[in-house]
Amino acid sequence: MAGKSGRTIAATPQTGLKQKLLSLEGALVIIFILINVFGRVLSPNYNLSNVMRESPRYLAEIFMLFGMGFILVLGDIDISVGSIVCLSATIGCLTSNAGLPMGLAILITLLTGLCCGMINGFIATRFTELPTMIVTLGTQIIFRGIAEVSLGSGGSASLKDYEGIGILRAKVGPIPLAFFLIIICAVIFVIVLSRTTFGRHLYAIGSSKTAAQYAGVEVQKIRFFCFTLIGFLAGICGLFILASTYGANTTTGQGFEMEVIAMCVFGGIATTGGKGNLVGAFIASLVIVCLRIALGQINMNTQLILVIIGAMLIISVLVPSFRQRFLTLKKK
Amino acid sequence: MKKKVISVLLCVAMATGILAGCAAVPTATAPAADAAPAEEAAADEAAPAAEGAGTFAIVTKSAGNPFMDRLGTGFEEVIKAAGGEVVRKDPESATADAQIAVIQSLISQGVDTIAISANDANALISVCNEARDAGIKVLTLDSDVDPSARALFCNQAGVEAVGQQLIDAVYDLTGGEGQYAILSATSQATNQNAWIDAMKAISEGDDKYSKIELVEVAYGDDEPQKSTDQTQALLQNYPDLKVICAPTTVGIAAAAKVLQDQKSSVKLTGLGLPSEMAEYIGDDDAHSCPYMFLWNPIDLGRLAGYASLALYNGEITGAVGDTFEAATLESSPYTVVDNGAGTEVILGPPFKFDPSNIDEWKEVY
Amino acid sequence: MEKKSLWKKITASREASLVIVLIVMLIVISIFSPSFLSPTNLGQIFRNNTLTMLMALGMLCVMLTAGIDISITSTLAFAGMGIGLLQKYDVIHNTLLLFIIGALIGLACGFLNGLIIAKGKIAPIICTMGFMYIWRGMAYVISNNNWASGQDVSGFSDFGKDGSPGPYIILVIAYVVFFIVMKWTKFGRSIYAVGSNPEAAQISGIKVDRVMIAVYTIMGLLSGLAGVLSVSIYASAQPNMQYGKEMDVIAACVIGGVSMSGGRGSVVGTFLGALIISIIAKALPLVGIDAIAQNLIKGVIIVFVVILNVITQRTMDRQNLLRREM
Amino acid sequence: MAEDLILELKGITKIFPGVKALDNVQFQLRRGEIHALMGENGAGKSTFIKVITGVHAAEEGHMYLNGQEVHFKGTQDAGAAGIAAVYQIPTSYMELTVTENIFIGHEIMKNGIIQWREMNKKAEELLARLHANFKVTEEVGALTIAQQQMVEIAKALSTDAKIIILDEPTAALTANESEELYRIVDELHEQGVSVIFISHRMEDMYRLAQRVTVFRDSRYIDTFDVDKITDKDLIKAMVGREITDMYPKPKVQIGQEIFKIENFSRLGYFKDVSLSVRAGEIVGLTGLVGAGRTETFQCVCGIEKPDSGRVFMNGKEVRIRKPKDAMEAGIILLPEDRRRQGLIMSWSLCDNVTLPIIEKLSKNNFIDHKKEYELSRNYLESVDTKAVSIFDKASTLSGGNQQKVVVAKALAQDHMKVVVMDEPTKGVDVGAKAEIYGIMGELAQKGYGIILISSEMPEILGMSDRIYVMCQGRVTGCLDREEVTQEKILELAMDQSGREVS
Repeated sequence: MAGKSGRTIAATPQTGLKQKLLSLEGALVIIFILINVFGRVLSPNYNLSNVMRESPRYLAEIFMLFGMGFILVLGDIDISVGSIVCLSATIGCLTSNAGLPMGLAILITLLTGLCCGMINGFIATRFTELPTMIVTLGTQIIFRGIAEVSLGSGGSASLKDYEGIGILRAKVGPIPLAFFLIIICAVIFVIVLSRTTFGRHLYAIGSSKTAAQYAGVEVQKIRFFCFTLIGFLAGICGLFILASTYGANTTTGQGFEMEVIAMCVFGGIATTGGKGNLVGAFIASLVIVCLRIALGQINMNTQLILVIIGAMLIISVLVPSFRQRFLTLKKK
Repeated sequence: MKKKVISVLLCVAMATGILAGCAAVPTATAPAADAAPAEEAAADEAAPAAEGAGTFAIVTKSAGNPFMDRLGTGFEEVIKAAGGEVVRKDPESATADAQIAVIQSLISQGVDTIAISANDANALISVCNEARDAGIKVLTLDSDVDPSARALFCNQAGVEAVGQQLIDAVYDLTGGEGQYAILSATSQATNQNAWIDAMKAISEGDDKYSKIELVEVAYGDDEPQKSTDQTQALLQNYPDLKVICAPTTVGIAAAAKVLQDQKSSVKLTGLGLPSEMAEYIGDDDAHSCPYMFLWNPIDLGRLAGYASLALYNGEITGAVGDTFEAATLESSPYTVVDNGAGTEVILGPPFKFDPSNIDEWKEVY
Repeated sequence: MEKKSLWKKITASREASLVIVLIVMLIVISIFSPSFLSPTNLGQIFRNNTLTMLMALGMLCVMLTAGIDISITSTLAFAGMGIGLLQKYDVIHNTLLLFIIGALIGLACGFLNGLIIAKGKIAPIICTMGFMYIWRGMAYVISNNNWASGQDVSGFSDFGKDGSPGPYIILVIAYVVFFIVMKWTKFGRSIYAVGSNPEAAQISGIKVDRVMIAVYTIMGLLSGLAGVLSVSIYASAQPNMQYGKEMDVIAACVIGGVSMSGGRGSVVGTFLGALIISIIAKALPLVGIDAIAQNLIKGVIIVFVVILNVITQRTMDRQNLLRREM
Repeated sequence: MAEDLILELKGITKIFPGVKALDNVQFQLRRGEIHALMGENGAGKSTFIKVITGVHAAEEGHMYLNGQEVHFKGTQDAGAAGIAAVYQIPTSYMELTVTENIFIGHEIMKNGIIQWREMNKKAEELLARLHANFKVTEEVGALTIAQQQMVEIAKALSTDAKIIILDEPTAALTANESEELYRIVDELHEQGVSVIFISHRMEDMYRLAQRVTVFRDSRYIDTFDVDKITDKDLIKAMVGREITDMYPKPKVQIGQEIFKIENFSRLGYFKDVSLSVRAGEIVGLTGLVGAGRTETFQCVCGIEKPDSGRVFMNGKEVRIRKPKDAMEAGIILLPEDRRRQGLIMSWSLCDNVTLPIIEKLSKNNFIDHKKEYELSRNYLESVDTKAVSIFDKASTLSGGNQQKVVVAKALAQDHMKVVVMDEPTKGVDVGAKAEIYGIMGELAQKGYGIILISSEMPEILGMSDRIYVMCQGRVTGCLDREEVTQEKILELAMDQSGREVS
C-alpha cells in the first residue's frame, strides 16, 4: 500500500529535540563542576581521596537510585526501600552471627531485599486499585517492624565476624569498590532504560498504562519485576551498609527513600511517570553527594544543608516548568 | 554517532569536573596510592592554624537537643581556653548513619581528636577505627561505642552508680514495696539499656529490694506522643502502680505531664533536664516528680574537653591508671579506670534535683 | 423493596464498612483490655491524637484535589517551635495570640506550597518533599539547639492539659466546620469538582488554581494549628516533633476511603480513618503486645484494612454485575 | 435585513501559540432556530464554541447578544447571559452525583448553604423533562455514556439558558439514543431555546437544523439553508474537494473461514457470543452502546478475562491469556478510545507505531533505531497520515489522523490476520472517514478478515459483508449484505426475546 496522495513524512530525528533533552544533563554537569570547584575553594580538604573516602555511605544509596528511576518512570513510587535496607541488613547480620558462612549470609541479605520487593510487587500488581504510595507506606512500617522484632530488645546487632564482609570495603587506590560497582550499574541501567525494548516498555507503561496494555506490553509483569528489582537493589544497599557499619539497627536506612526520590527528581525524572532518564538522575546524585560532602567539610549546620537540598529540589522542578511557559509565551 | 560523541564529551566534562574540583596537585598528578600522605600533609597544614594547639571535634547525638548542646558548650569552653580550635557537629538526625557521615567529614578535615556521643555502640566501630588509622584520637562521652574503637570513655556516672541511685529512688518512693514501671527511650538506646540492666541486677542481688516489683519496661521512642500513650497505658494496665522511673529526658517530661494533669498518685523519678522538669518537681501532691537525677552536661562536656587535650598532648593514652588535670572541675584530677569492658573516666555521681535546688538549676540547662 | 435499598445503602457505603471494622477492633481490644472503653480512655484517644485527626481534615482536602502533602509535620514543627520560642524568650504569653501566630505561620507555609504547586504546575509530592526538608530544617535552625519546655509554656499548656476541654473543642469545631463546608458550601463542592475533573471545573467557571492554593493553605493552617496544639498538649516544643507522622495522617485518610486520585472522600470517612489509626496507637500498648512488635502490628493492620477496602469494592462490583445479569 | 438575531459574532480571530485557531470568523444565530455548525476536525468549531462561552477570549472581533455587544471574561459571564454548552470532552464529574453534576458552579444557595433537597428536586424535574430513567443521587461514573450525555444536557438546561450549544452530542450515542436526543432538542426548540450544535453526522443536521454554517481551516466558508443543500455541496464546502464514493467497498473474493469465537461469556457483560470471519470479509458488529460488543472483543484480545469462550484461528484453537497472545495469533484490536487505549498521546508517531513490535526491531534487545524509523515511516505513509515528521507527537494530530496511526500500528504487525476495528470513525471528520473506509477496503482485498464494530448505521450498511447484531450481551442475529436493512438491524438491536432469566 503506497501513500495515495504521495505525501511523505520526514524520518530524520530533529536535532532541536535532542538538544532540549541534552540541556538538562548539560546543566547538571555544569552544576557538578561548579560544586566541585566551590568545594575546592571553600574547603582545603576537598580532594579526590577525601571525597572518595567519604562517599561509600552515599554510594550505598545510589544503588537504589537506578531501581527508583525505573519505578518512577513506570509512574509508581516505592517509599519502603529504606525499611528494606534495614531489614536486609538486619537479617544478614543475624544470619552471619548465627554461624552461617559469610557468603551465605550475603546471599541471604540480597534475597531478603528481593523478597521484600516481591511482596511489594505482589500487592501492587494484585490490587491495582491501590496507589503504590499506600502499598509501600504500609510495607514500610511492616518491614521495619519485622527488623525491630528480629533485633529484639536493644534494637541493634553487630557482626561478630566482619572479616569476610570486609571485602566490600576494599579500595583500589583511593577509590572504593562500591564506586566501580556503581559505575557498572549506571552503565547497565542507563543502557537498559534508554536503548532496549524493556526500557521502551517502561516508558510506555509510565505514559499510559492502558495504551501499553492494548499494545501487548505485559504491564503487571514488568511492574512486578521492577518492584522486585528495587527490592534487590535495596538489599545491595543493605549489604554495603552492613559492611560499613558492621551491623544493623532499627534506624538503619531511615529516610533513604526520600533522599533517593529527591535525587531522581533533581535529575529530571518526573514522579508522574514516563519522563526523564537515568543519566540525569545519576549525575544529579553525584551532584548531591558532592554538595553534601563539601558543605559537611566547611561544617555547615547539617539542618541547613537539608534546607538547601529542599530548596534545590523545588527550584530544579520549577525552572523547567517556567522555562517551558516562557518559551510558549515567546512563541506567541 | 552524534549521540556517542556527546556522551564522550559528557564523560570528559565530568572527569574534568572531578579533577578541577580536586585540584590538589599531588592527587591530580601522583598515582592514587599517594593519597594518604597528601592527607597527612593537609592535617599538618591545619595544625599550625591553631598555633600548635590542634583542632578538636565533638559529635553529638542529634541537633536540636539542649542536653547535647550543653555538652558542646562545656567542651568548647575548655578547648577555647587552651587555645585550640573547636569543631562542633550535630548530625542531621539521631541515627548512627548520620553520625558516620559527620565523622567521615571530620576525618577529611584532619582534626586531631573527635569526641563522640554515639547513637549506636556497634555501627560506629568501623568509622572510629578509620579515624584512628588516620591518626585521630577518638574518645566518647555520654554514650559509648564499643571499647575497641576508642581510646577513652568520659562517663557521666558509672553505670552501677546510676542504677543504684535509680533503684534507691524507686525504693524510697514506693515506700519499700509495690509495683514500679520503667519508661525508656528507644529499645536500642545504649545508655538506657545499661542502666535498666543495672537496676535489674541490683534489685535481684539484694533482698532489700525483694518487695518492689518491676512490671514493665515501656518504650516511648523519645517522642512526646508515644511516651504519653505509653504512660497512660502503664497507668491503665497496672492500677496498683506506685512509681514510674524514666531514665530519659523526653520520656520523663512527657510522663510528668501525664501524671500531673491526671493528678495521679503515681510518683515519678528518673533522669531529666532541670529546665524541662522544673514545672513538675515538688514534694506535694500537685507535682508528679519529688526528685530526679542528672549530671551536669556542661561539666561532662568540659571533662571530654580536658580528656581530648590530654590525649592530643600525649599526656594520656587512655590506658588504665592514666591521670589528667581538669582545672575547672571539682574532682580534678581524673584517673582512667577499667569498667570491665574498656577504659573510662567518671565525672562523678549523678546530681539530685529536688524542690530545694531546682529553681537554681533550671536556668542553667 | 424499601428495606432492600436500605441494605444496599449500607453495603454500598464505605463508611459503613469502616464502622464494622471499628466495631470488630473495639470488641477484640475490649477482650484483652476491658477498661479500654472507659470514658477517660476514650477521651485520651482523642486528646493524644488531636494532631493526627486535625491534620487529616486538611489532608482530605488536599487528597480530594488528587494531591498530597508530606510537609505537614515539618510545618507543624516550624510553627510549634516558633511559638514555643516566643514564650521561652518571654515575647508573648497570650494563649489566643499564640494560637493566631502559630496558625498564621502554618498558613504562610501552606500558601507557599499551594502557590508553587498551582502556578508552577509541579507534582505536589515533589514540592511538599522540598518543603518537608526546608521547614524541618528551619525548625532546627531557629531552635538553636534549645527546647521550649514545661516551665516556658506553663500558662499556655493549660489549654491542652489532660482534662482541659481545649483540644476537644478545637476538634469538634474543626470537624463540624469541615463537615458543613465540604457538604453544603460552594467552596467545598468546588474542591470535589477540581479533584474529579479539573478541565471540566475550569469550564464550569471554577478557579482551579485558586482552589488548589486554598486547599494547601488550609492544610498549612491546620498544620500550624496542630503545631500550637502539640506544644500545648505535650508542654514542650522540640524541633523533631511529630517526625514522620505525616504518613499516619495519609494512612488515616486512605483507610477512611479518600481516593488518592482525587474527587472521592468524605469528612465522616476521614474521621473514622483517623479514629482507627488513633485506636491502634492507643490500644497496642494496652493489649499487652510487646513494645517491640507494635510497629509491625500497626503496619499489618494498615495494609489489611486497605486491602480489605479493595476486596469489599470488588465484591460489591461483582454483585452489581450479578444483579445486571438477572 | 431585519432578522431577529439572538447572537451574532463578527471578525473573530483567536490565536494559540503557533496556530491561528480562528481567522476572521463570523456567525449568526436567529432566535429560536437550530443551527448546525459543521466542518472537519481542526476547522476551529470547538474553539469557536469556547469563544462564545467565554472559555477563551478572542484576540479580535465582536460579539453581539440581542444586538448588544458583550465581552465575556469567563464562563460565568456567558452563563449569566443565558448561554450554556455541552462540551465534546467529558465534563462529567465521575465521582459526584447527578444532582451535583447538574448544578456545579451554580448551586442553589441560601445564606451560603447549599440547598441539597431543593437541588435534588429541581434535578429530578429536569431529568423528567428529558425522560431520563435514573436517579439523581446516583454517581455519574455508574451511568452509561448516553445517560451521562443527558446529565450534561440537564446541566445546560438548569441555567435556564436561552442559547444551548451542543458539541458533538451524538458522537457517543447509538441510533435510537440519538433519536432520543433529537426529541429533546425538538422540545427545546418548541420552548423557544436557540440551539447551536456541532456534528459530523449528516443525519443529525438534516433531522434537526434549519440552517448550517460550515468552517474550514479556521475560516468561515458559508451558511446554508438545510432545505436547499445537498450532501455533495456540503461535503465539498467542508472538505474543499469532492468525495465521489463515501464507502469504497471493493469486490473481494471471500475465502475460507479464518477466525471463529465460540461461547464467549463474561458475567454482567455478555453471554454465549459466537461469531466467525472469513478471509477478505468485512463483518459488521453492531448494537446499542452497552450491548457488550466492545467488551466481547476486549476479552477475545486478552485485555480482560472472560468467564468462558474459545478462539479458533484457521480451525485451530488458540489460547489467549494476555494481549500478546492475541497479537501473536494474528488478531489485532484497534481500540475504541484511541486517545486512551490506542495511542500514547505524549509519544511520537514512530514510537507509537513500533511499540507492539519493538522486540522484533531489536538485536539482543537493543533497539535498532534506523530500522525503527524506516519501518514506521513506511507504514505511516502507506495509510497516508497527515504529519510532518514521524517524531511529531500523537497529540498534535487530528482524530482522523490519529486513527490512521492506530491503523499503521496494526499493519506493522506483519502476521496480522484478523483486525478488529472498534468504532474506527468515531469523532473522525468526513474526509478522513472516507480514507479510513478506503483503507478498510484495501485490507479486505489483501485477504485480512475484518471485524467492524460500529454504532453508525451508514458505515455498517455501507462496508459490511455480513452483520452481527448484539443486544444485552447476546448475539441476536446475523444478516447478509443482501437482506439487511436499517429496520431489521434496529429490530434485532432492541430484541426483547434475549432477555430471559439465566
